[in-house]
Amino acid sequence: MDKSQQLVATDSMDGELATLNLGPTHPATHGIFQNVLTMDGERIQSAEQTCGYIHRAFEKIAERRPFNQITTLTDRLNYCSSPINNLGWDMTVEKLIGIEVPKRVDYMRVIIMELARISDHLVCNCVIGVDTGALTGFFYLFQERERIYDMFEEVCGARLTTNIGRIGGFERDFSPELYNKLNAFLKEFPKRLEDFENMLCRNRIFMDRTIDVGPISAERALNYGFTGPNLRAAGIDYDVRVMNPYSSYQDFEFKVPVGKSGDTFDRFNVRQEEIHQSLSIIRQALDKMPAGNYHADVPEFYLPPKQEVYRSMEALIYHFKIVMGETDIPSGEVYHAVEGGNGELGFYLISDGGRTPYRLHFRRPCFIYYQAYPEMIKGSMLSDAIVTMSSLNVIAGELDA
Amino acid sequence: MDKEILINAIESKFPGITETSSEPYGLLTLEIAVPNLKALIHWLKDDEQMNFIFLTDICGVHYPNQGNREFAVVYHLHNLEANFRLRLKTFVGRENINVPTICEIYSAANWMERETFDFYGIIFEGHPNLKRILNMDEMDYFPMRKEYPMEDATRTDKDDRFFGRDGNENVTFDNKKALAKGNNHG
Amino acid sequence: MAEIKIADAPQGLEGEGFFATKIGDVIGLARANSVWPLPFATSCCGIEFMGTMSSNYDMARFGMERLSFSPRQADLLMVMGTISKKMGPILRQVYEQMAEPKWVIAVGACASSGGIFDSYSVLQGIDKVIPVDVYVPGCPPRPEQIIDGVMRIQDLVKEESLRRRYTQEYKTLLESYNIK
Amino acid sequence: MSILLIIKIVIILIIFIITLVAAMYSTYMERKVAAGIQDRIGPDRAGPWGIFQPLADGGKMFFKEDFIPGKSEKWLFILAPGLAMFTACMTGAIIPWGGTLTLFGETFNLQIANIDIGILYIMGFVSIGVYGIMIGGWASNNKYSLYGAVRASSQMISYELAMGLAILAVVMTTGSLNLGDIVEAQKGGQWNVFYQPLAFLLFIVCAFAECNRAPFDMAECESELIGGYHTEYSSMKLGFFLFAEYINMFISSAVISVLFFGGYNFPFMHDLGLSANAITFIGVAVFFAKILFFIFFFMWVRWTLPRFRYDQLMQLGWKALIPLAIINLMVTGGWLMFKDDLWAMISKMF
Amino acid sequence: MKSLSNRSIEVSNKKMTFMERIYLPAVIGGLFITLKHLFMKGATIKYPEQTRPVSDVYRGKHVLKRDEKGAERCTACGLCAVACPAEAITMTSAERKKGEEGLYREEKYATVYEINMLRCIFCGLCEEACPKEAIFLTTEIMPANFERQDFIYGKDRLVEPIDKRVDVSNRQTIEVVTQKFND
Repeated sequence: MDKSQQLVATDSMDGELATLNLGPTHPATHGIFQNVLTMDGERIQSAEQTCGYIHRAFEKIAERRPFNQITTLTDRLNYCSSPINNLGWDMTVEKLIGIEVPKRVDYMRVIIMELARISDHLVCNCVIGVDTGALTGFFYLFQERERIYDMFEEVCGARLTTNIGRIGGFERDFSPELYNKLNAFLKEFPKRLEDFENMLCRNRIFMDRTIDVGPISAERALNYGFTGPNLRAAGIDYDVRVMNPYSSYQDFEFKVPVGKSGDTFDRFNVRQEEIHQSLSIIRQALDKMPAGNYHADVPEFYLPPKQEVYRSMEALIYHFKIVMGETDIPSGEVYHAVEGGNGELGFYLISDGGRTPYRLHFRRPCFIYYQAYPEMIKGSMLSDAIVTMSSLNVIAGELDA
Repeated sequence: MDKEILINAIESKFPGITETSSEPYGLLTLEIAVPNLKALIHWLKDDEQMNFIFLTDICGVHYPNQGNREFAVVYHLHNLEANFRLRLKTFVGRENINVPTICEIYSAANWMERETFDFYGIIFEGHPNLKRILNMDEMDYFPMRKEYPMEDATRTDKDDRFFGRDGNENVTFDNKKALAKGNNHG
Repeated sequence: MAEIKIADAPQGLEGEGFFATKIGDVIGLARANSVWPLPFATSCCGIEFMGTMSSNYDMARFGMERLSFSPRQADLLMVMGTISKKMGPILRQVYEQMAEPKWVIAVGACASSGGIFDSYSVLQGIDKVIPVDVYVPGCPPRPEQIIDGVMRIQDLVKEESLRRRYTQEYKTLLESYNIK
Repeated sequence: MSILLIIKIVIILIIFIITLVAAMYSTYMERKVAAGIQDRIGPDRAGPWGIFQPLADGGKMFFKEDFIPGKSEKWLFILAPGLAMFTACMTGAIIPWGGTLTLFGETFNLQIANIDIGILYIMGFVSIGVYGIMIGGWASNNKYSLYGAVRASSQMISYELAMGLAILAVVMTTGSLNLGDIVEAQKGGQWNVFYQPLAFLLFIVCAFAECNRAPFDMAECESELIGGYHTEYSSMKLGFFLFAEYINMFISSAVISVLFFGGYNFPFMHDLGLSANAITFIGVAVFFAKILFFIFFFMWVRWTLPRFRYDQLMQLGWKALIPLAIINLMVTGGWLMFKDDLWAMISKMF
Repeated sequence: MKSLSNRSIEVSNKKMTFMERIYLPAVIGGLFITLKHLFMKGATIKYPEQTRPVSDVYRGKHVLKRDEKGAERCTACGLCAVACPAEAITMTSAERKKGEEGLYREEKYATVYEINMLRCIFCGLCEEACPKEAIFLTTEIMPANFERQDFIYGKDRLVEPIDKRVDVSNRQTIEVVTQKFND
């Protein structure tokens, strides 16, 4: 920063500051955040944020929907990595009810969640590339993202808003086709990723654009409630997967990448390394995939197999009860956190035993850390502000709930 | 750190502060009266032993039939090094709906408190910028309170006959249930 | 939105005449192949839009790779994602800023009708604030569906008379939305 | 005399049309190159392989509502795109497009105006070129436009210096400011790029900056400034701005070819035993091939590199390019001054 | 702060070597990568001329199935409507009359069955909720359209044509398919 300050007058000529309205329809704000910047030439003096432009009242809707329908809501929280939200929600309900899922389900979930994490980080890093002006990397990596979509589609039938999990396990087992796709992906994706890295990571233009841009110290980041890659970029290796392992994450060997100073370059690199770590986790999960059922044996909560519904009366009654949401849910309150694409995604669920949650609060990492943005961009240039925003990976659905 | 040490430390530092304590699903939950809340959280963060440096979450809950304990504010704190989570709860009534802000302690609390205010109208005293965050400034009610409907009145493509939508959710469900039950023998 | 389908002006002396009609056809064809979109991408559908732009689907084939984030230069407003009531006025403002001729496509359930978000804060379909030409169902739609929607727009553009923007019907349509 | 006049007018018209068509199809080429680099297809639905795409864009733009923002400076707003287009087209006048042609007994150059200070003329018009952008950005009364305009003007001014100094080295080796002479001096594969590689590198970097092309597209960089200086422009005014950009690129490629790659010269051109006119025609074709390559290079770079930041761009211009250009100039000067002595010394030593 | 996970690695190297400082090697490297891609085969699928294969379980447009004899399977139980998070399904039921056995499989049937496709989020919960093998999602994608009311799909567009049956066996479990085979 000090270097560039030599070139730009630090005090404005006549004390006149401009107000610049960044967003909500600015290309870099993805149409949903507004930042009113006070500018001194190209330098940002202060920023004021407005959000809520796509507030959709998730929490209110969740109070009126039975547990299984809430999965469709969680899809749309962080839509870059919907499966993590879906499965996180399912695990929360399982925790509330006290369902033990088979090891196989855990491993299947790990594979799906890590794929989702890769797709999330891909979007973020591609967008950093796009916002620094290197569009081509976006096109290379989005082809790989399509393959992840194909795999999701193979499991659940949809690409983005997956609705992938069920309380107690999966809707169906992994198909052989999926394993083919997964193996092909594991083989070819690293090469593409390498292309992308070679184009950007050590290119001085890119490094100049990102190093010391939008930094945040570890202490401030913690105080601001940062989690996930953004916190790790600041040097703190907090990862829910390690600290409070869920879904058998304790069975896997992986490293937690950290950065030095929490700037854009660190965030980029941490995400990039996490992609590699996720790949390694997927490989391990594939190697160690245990035999067993793809869902827990909980007839009160997991829909009976269709062939029985069509025939047997008992199964039909269960089926009706589950779909109508008439099964007994224990009352109580539970907090469950998973490591989402952007950090600790928490579900705070209060149940009063009814068919819908009494209160469901989502701890949305984006919402919490985005408030640090004005502090991070103060004194930097307009271009920095944009790169910082994309490297924070603020997902609108998660921000505004 | 474990549960006993924590409770004892709190007891010795702030005697009688804990109204109730429980541990639903392995997460220690303490109920604290409003006046003591801020001092306690401050101490929990700054004390080297306690070291709750991370504020995970703040949210509100509405219990319409609880008189002067109608609204709850729930705090989730996290001691990262010991990996210990703590839930604090405090209750306020509709008349005296003030809770002290903890913005100075955790910067993260700023927006979380604004969100809680936006949803429930809980006033965080001393908050630097307590205004709506997600909803429009013009909104004249607090939408997450249980008495307000979820739906938007402007939806036109829904046939109310099928959903029994007179602002009463239960009718919907009963209608459908009746519809479904009649064919159970199928 | 019944007003969208407007018959061509009657041909004859006062009408567009033979020559003008031919020009109209050619320009319609040109317009159809050069629809510059303004992506108003707020949520999930925006990611699928990125997918549509990307190599596997390549929206550039339709002459659409130049995204114009400036409303002045855009021909097609693609509304992708939930539009809340807070966002509604902004969407409308963007629409008003666009230069004629302009078309609107509502991509996905949220933009078209609110989708699952039947809640106090969400606009139940953007056609409450701006006129919509084409709706694309899906939540989010596959890139194929988005392309399909774009091709419907192209059909519309090709057929549209050059004078449509001056017709009474069009003015009535805009007036019904209180625009201008 | 009248034949010469007619032929000049014909040449002017041909060059004007070629420039426009080249600019038009540069947009097409840009799309196709980008698509190729990005594993895509690019426009393919407007005519076979999408070749009517530029026509479609143009046709659309002509019939788009011409919007003038309410609070803008109306006349300047209208003037700006015209100025940008005008200056862009004017530069083509002194490019030697080919050698001499003998028709109807008259011999003439394939150049509109062979002026002795051709290089200064180019520099002059390039400097005026920024006025279009600046005026347009300022007149729009939009902050983003203004940022774009300010960035563009300071960038142009900074990079002109390095560009001028880089050209100076070439001028010193050739000893002429006349573009025709510079091309003639590079006959027989004696291309300047071999003698002045550093000057070439500096020049091409500056050319990118002068054309507002990535990685120096500060003035419009859409992820930051939406459209930069042309944010408020619609219809054919926008078309003029975009057109001017591509014409600039075309002319820059031509200038690069002229200054460093021998213009219409090609190796062994006089050993083939062809008639003078035939050589001229081949020369023109070769020249266009060179231009085409550089246009491609412009695009290739654009779709590969990230963009500089405004202050880094300035830093590069003032702290790296200008010193390098001066060093290059001094070394060139020293070499020209003492090369005879040096040769003498070397030959004495052995 | 001490390490929380004991397995962290630092991944940020901000020191530039001389070669990295002079821009050119990285620039040329990047140019070669993009050039390589210029000569690679593209990834584009030319929709609508070509279509990309979708998975067997893709959740697209709905279909109301008929049974083997051509009678509508739907019994208007309303479970799909209850299960729909978007409340996009509406139906009215009626008792089957004598002589209509060939038309409707169960004693009750839906006289009106409408799905608002603009509301629908294609989550597949209706398919999952159906106890009668009546409603399925298909791999056919939903087309775009001009008018809002065109998206209310009634029975005319949902029920499979009797001469053009829709095969959904790929989205059913093997058990269901074999069961039917044994019938």
